[in-house]
Amino acid sequence: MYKIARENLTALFQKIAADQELYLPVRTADQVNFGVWTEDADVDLDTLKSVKSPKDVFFPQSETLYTCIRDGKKLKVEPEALKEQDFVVFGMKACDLKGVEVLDRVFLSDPVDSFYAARRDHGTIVSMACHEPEETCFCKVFGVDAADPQADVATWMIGDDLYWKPETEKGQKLTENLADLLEKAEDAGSEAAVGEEQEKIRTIIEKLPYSNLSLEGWNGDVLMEKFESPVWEKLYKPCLACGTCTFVCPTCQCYDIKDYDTGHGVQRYRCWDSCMYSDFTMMAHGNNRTSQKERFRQRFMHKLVYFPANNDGMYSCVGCGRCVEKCPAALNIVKVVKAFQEEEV
Amino acid sequence: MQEIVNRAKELLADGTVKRVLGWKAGDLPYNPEPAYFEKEEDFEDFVYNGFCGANLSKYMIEASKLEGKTLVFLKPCDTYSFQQLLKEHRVDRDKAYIIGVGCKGKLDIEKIRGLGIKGIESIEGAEIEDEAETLKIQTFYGEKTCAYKDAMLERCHVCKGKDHMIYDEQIGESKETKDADRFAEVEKIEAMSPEEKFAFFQKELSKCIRCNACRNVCPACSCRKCVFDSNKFDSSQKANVDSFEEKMFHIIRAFHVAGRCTDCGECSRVCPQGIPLHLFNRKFIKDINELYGEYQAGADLEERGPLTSYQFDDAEPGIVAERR
Amino acid sequence: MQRIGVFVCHCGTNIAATVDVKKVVEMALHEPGVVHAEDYQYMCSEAGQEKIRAAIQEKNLSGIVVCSCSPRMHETTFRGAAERAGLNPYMVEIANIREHCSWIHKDMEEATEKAVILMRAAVAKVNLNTPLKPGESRVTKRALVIGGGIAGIQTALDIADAGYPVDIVEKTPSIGGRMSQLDKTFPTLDCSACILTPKMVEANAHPNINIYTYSEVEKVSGFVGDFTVDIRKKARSVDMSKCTGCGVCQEKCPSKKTPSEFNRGLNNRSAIYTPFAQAIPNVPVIDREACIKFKTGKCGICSKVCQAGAIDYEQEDEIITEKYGAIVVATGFDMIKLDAYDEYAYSQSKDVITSLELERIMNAAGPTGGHLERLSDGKAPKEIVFIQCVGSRCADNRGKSYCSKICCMYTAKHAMLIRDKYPDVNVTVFYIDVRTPGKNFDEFYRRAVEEYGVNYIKGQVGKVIPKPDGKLLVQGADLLDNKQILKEADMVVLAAAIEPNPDVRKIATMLTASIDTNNFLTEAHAKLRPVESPTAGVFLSGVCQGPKDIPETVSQAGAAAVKAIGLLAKDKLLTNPCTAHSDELLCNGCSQCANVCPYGAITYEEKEVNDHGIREVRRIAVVNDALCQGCGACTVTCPSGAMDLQGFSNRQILAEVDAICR
Amino acid sequence: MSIEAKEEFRPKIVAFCCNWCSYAGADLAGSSRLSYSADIKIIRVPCSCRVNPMFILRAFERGADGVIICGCHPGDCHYTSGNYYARRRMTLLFSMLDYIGVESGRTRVEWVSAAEGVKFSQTMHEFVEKIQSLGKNVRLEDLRCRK
Repeated sequence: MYKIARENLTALFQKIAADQELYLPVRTADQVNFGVWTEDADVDLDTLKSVKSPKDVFFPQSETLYTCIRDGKKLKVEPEALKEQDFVVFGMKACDLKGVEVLDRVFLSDPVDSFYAARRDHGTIVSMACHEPEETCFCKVFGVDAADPQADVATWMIGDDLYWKPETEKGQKLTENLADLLEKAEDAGSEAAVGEEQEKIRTIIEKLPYSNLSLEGWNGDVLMEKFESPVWEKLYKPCLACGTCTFVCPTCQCYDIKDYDTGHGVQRYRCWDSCMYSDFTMMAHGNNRTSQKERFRQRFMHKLVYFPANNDGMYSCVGCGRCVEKCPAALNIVKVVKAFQEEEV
Repeated sequence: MQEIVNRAKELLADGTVKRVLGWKAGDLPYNPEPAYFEKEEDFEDFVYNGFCGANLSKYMIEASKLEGKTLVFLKPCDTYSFQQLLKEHRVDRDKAYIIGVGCKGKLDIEKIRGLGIKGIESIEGAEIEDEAETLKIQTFYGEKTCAYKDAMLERCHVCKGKDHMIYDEQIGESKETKDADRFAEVEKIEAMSPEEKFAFFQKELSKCIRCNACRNVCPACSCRKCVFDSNKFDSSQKANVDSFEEKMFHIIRAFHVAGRCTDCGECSRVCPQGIPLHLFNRKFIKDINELYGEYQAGADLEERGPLTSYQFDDAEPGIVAERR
Repeated sequence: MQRIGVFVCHCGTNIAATVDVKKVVEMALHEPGVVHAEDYQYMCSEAGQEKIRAAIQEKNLSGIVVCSCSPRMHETTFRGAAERAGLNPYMVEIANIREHCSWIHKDMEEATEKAVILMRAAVAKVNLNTPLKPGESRVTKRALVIGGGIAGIQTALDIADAGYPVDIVEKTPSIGGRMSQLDKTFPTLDCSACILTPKMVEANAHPNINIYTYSEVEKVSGFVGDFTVDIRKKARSVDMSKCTGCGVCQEKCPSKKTPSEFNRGLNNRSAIYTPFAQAIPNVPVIDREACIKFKTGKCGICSKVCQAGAIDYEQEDEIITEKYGAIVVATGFDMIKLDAYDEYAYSQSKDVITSLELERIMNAAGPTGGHLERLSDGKAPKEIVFIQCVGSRCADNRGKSYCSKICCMYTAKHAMLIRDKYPDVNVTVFYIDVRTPGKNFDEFYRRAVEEYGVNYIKGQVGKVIPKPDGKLLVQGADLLDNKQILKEADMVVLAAAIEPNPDVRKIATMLTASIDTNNFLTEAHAKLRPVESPTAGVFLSGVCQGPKDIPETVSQAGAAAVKAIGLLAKDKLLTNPCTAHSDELLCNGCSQCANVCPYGAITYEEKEVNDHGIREVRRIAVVNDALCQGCGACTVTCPSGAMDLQGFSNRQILAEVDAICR
Repeated sequence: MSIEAKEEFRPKIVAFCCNWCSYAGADLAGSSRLSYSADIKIIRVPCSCRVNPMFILRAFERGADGVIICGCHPGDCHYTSGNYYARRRMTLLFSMLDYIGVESGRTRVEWVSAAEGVKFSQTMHEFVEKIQSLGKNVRLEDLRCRK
C-alpha cells in the first residue's frame, strides 16, 4: 500500500495526465461529473456521486461508428478508429465498478463490442471508497462493499491522506509510474487507518434506510407472474417518460444507432437510448411497447428479472441510488421493489 | 392537510369524483410522488408538504381521457398551467374538480444537498401546517439546520402570487414567498458581453444529457409527439454530446413554449444536471412583456397569446441590435 | 429516390454569358438522384420544352429541375411542359440562375459556382416533392369596381356589356371622378363633360350595373372567384327612391359656407348638395357636418321645401355584404399637397393656383363662370406663368420621384386655350423637359409654341414672391441662355404632381394587393401582366397603377375588364394545391394554428385516430383546401410540426438550406 | 488557424424571400442588373411567416454565417398578416440568439417590396458587409458539418 497527501494530488494528476488521458470527477457549472483532467479543472473528490455515472468513460453517451463521405454519387466509408491510447479513470466508487461489471457482461460477451473492448483494454481504473455514504445508497443489497472498491487500484481518502492500493497488474504498472509521488505505507498504522475507515463506512451503510431491501422473489422463475402483476398499473402513473433514470444509471446499456447527415456525408453514431422513450425500438409498424406502463415495466423487469435470468443471477442494478435522487417524479427502483413486497404481503 | 384529505374523501364518497390526483408520501423524507387515490384507505399515504413541488396539471391531460371526474390539487402556480392547457384544449374542464391548495413555498432537495447536508434521515419543518422558519434535518452525520427560505425552489422566490386562477374550491392558506426580482438573473446575462454570454450558456448546456426531463415535465410541452421525436424536421431527440443540437433543442423548446410558458419552473426543478432552464423561458417572457405588453400565460382563457397576435406598430426585429 | 432530370437554359446569352452552363450540367450529373442533365439555348421555347418532354418520357423522370429565369416568369410554362409529358406539374422546381445569378454577377467562376449551388438546392427540394393535385373552387359571377371615375366607369361598362353584373362603389356623392372636373381634353380639345357624361348616363342605365355612390368598401375577405365584401353606404339623408333631383333644397339651404370639393374649394356649396350639375345619381346628400339641422337640431328647411318628401334625417349608414368573383381597383388620383413647396407662394397668394384649379376656372360651370380672372381681385390677368414638375421628378424626399406624365400635355392645352381665347395674355411655361410621347402629342405641343406663341423657357423657378401691388414676382433661370429671369406675373399655375388617391393604401391592405413606395398598386408583371395585381382576382384600372392620361386610362380600363371577364367566364377555378395539411397523428388540437390563419381555413373535429395501434378520439385540426391560400403561418405556429405546407414542406425547405450550406 | 485566417473569407448567407414581394424584388434587382454578392443564396417561401426558427438555426448549424429574412412591408402582406407574425417571431428569436451570445448582426429581417430592386440589392450589400466584418460563424456551427 502507498499513500499521498491530499495536497499533492494535483501533482499526481499532472503526472498521470502527462502521458495519458485522466478522467475524474470535475465540477462544471455546479455539477460534478466525470471529465477529462486539465490544469484548470475543478476536481471534486468529496461529492459522493457524480450526476452521471462514469460509465461513459467506457461507453460514451454518443460515439461515431463510421463516417460516409459523399463525393458526387460515390461514397467512401471511413470506420472510426478504436481507442488506442491508455487512460486512467480516477475516483470510481464501488457501485460504479459493479456497473462496469454489468456492462462487461453485455459488451464483452459474444459478439464482443470492439469499441467498448478497446476502451476497457486501455483503461486503468483507480477506485475510491465511499467516505460518507448517503441515504439514497443501497449498494449493499447487490453485494457491493463501498468500503472496499475492487479495481486496478483501490484508494481511501482518510483525513488529509489518500491511501493507494494497487490490486492488478495494470494497477501495479500505474503505481510504478507514479513511484516518485507515492509514499510507501506498509506500516501497521496505515493498515489500521484504512481498516478503521472501512469499518466506519460499513457501520453507516448498515444504518441506511434502503440497505436491507429484500430482493427475494426477483428472479427468472417468476417472470410471468411479475410481468402480469397489477402493481405496474399503479406504479407507472407518475412516470414522465423522460430518460433521466436511464442516463444517470451506471448499468443501462441500451443504445440507438442513428445517422447524422453532415451535408456532405453521413456520420453513423450510436447514442444512449432509453426504454422510457416512446420511440425506443420504434419500428415501421410502431412500437412493440405501446404504453408507458409497458415501457416502465420493461426497465425494472430487465434490471431485476431478465438480466439476472440470463447472467447467472447478476442484477443489472448496483444500488448507486442516482435514480432515487434524480427522478423528476420521485419514482425509483426501490419504490418498485417495495410496492411488490407490500402487494405480496 | 387533514382538511384536504377529509374533503377529498368526501367528494370521493359522494361520487362527485372518481379519483383523486395528489401526492403520496415517499420512502425518504423528501420524495413524495404524484399519485392517484381511488379508495378511502389509499389516503394513508397522502401527503401535502413542502416537498410537493410537482405541478400536477400536466397529469390532467391523461386524466381527462378517463371516465368521470378527477379531483386534482393545484397550487396557485399550477393553476396557470392548468388554465393554459385548458385554453389549448388539452384538458377537459368538465373532467376536473380543482381544489386550490395553499402554498408556503416549495422546497428543493438539491438546494439542501448543495448546502453540504447529506445522509438525510428525517426533516422537520416541511409540513404544510408548520410555520417553521427553519428546517431541522437529522442526518447520519449529525443534526443540521437550514433556513426554510434557503431551501426553497428558485421559482418560489419569484412567485407569481398566491391566487388560484381557476378552481372549484380552495383549501388552506398561503404565505407570500416572493423576495427576488423575477428578471434579475436574465438582466445579469443581458448585461454580459457576447463572449461571456456564450461561455455561460456553453458551460451550462454542456451538462445537458438530453434526458428530456425538462420537456416531459413541462405543461406547455404537451405535444403528443415532440418535433424532436419525429422525423418532420430531421431533428433528433437523442444526444450527440456537445454538439449544436443541444442548443437547438433548448432554443426551439423555449420558442415553442414562448407565450404559453407560465413560468412554473418545473424544467429547472427536474433537470438532473441543475441547468437553469428557466432562464430561456424567462428571457422570452421578459421580451414579450417589454415589446408587446405585459402578458401572463394561463392568467385568463380568452386573451390571444403574444405569438398568435400582433400590432401594426410592433417593434421591428432590428430592435435587438439597437437595444444592445 | 426520385429520377431527376436537370435542364439548364442558356437564355441566349442572358445566362450563358456569365454562367458556364456546361459546368452546371456536369455538376448536376454528380448529384444523387440526377439521371439526366442537358443544356439548351432557350428552354422555354417550343424546342426546349420538347427536350424536356422527351427526357421525361425516355428516362422515365419522376422530377425535373429547370435552371433558368425566375419561377415567376416561366414556372407555369415548365409545369405545363411536364404535365404534357405525363409528369405531375408539381414535380417541377426552378433554379433561378438568371435574375438571381447571371444578371447580377460579372465573374464567370463566381456565377457558375452560385448557379451550381442553386441547382443543388432545387435538386434537393425536388427530391422531396410529391405530386399535387389542384382542387376546385367556384366563381361568383359578379364584379366589383372600386372607384367611379372614367377608369371605373369604362371597366364596369365593358364587364356589364359582356353580360356580367357589376357593382361600382364610389366614395363621393356622384360618379365621374377627376375627368368630370376637367374643362377640355388634349390633344383634341373636346369638352370633357361632353364625352364623359354619356358614359356616366350609360353606366347608370345599364341593367347589369349597380352604382353605390357615397359608399366605401369596408371589409374584404375571401379569395379569387369568391370574395365577400362589406360596403358601407353612408347615410345620404335623402331617400334616393323619392328624390326627383329638382334642386330646390340646394337653393333654399341656408348653410352655404362649405368649400366645394368639386370646385377645389374655389367657391362654396350648400350643406345639401350635388357636386355638379350632371351628377349621377342626381340626388343630393346632406353634409351632416355643415348642416344646421344636424348641428343644432333647428332648421329643416330642405325637408319643408322638398315636395317629394325625400329628406330623411334619420337615415343611417347601411352595410351591404355582397359576393364577387373579381375586383377591379380604379381609385384614381389626386394632386399632391403643396405644403412642402412654400417657395411658390401657393398658400400665400390666391393667384397662385394648381392646374386643376385652372381647369375649374376655365370651365363654364366653374366658380368664375368660365372667365379667366384672378381670384384675388377678379381682374383679368395679362401675364401668366406656368411652372412644370412641381413635386414630380424630384430627387429629394420633398416630392415624387416619378414623372406625373400628364402635366406637359395639359399645360400645353391650357396655354393654347388661354392664348386662343385671350390673345392679349402672355403665357410663359417653365419646364425641365417637355415630354410628348403619344399620338398627335408633339404636334399639339408644337402648335402651342408655333401657332399660339406660348413662351417656353427651359429652367426651373426658384421662387414666387407676392408683391404688395398684387403682382407676383417669379424668379427663375433660363438654362438655355444661362441667365437669371425675373418676371412679373398676374397669375402663376403650378403643374402639381399627381399621386394615388390616399385611400388606396387602406383598400390595398384589405385586398392584400401590393403597393409600391409611391402608393401605386403593383402589377403582377411590369410588362406582361400590367393590369393584374399579384393578388389573384384583383385587377388594376387607371392611375391607381401609375400616371396615365385619359386614353391610356380607358384602354387599361378595358384591359382590366377583359381580365375580369376572363375570370368570370369560368365556372370553376383550380385552386393552388400548395396548401397546409395537418398530420392527424401529430396534431395536438391546440387551436394555435386557427388563431393565426387569416382565412379561417382551419377547423377542428373530434376524430378517431389509430396511432400505431392506439385508437383514441382526438381533437384534430382540419384544413379546408378551398380556403387555404398556402401562406404557412400555421406551420410555424404548430409546435409539434403537425401542420406542414405542401410544396414548401419543412423538409423541403430544410433540404434547400442544407444544400446551400453544404 | 493562422493559415485559415489568411484565406479570403467567403461567407455563406441564406436569404429567405417571400414569393410575393421580396422574391419579386430580387427578380427586379436582377432584371435591373443591380449586382450584389454571390454569397447570397435565396430560398423562396410563400410568405415570411413560413420561416420557421428551425430553418434559421439549421442554416447556422450547417455553417451559414448569416441568415436574412425578407418579406412584404408591414401592411402589404399578400396574406394580410403573415409578416406581422413573422416580425414577432423573428424579434423574439433574434433576441434569444443575442442572449446566448450569438452576434446580433448575423440575423436580419428586411421588408422589400416587389418594386424595390434597389433596396434589395443595397440590403444584400450591407448584409454581406456586416457578415464580412463579423467573420465566420463559429458559435452555432456544428463541427460535424465542416468539410
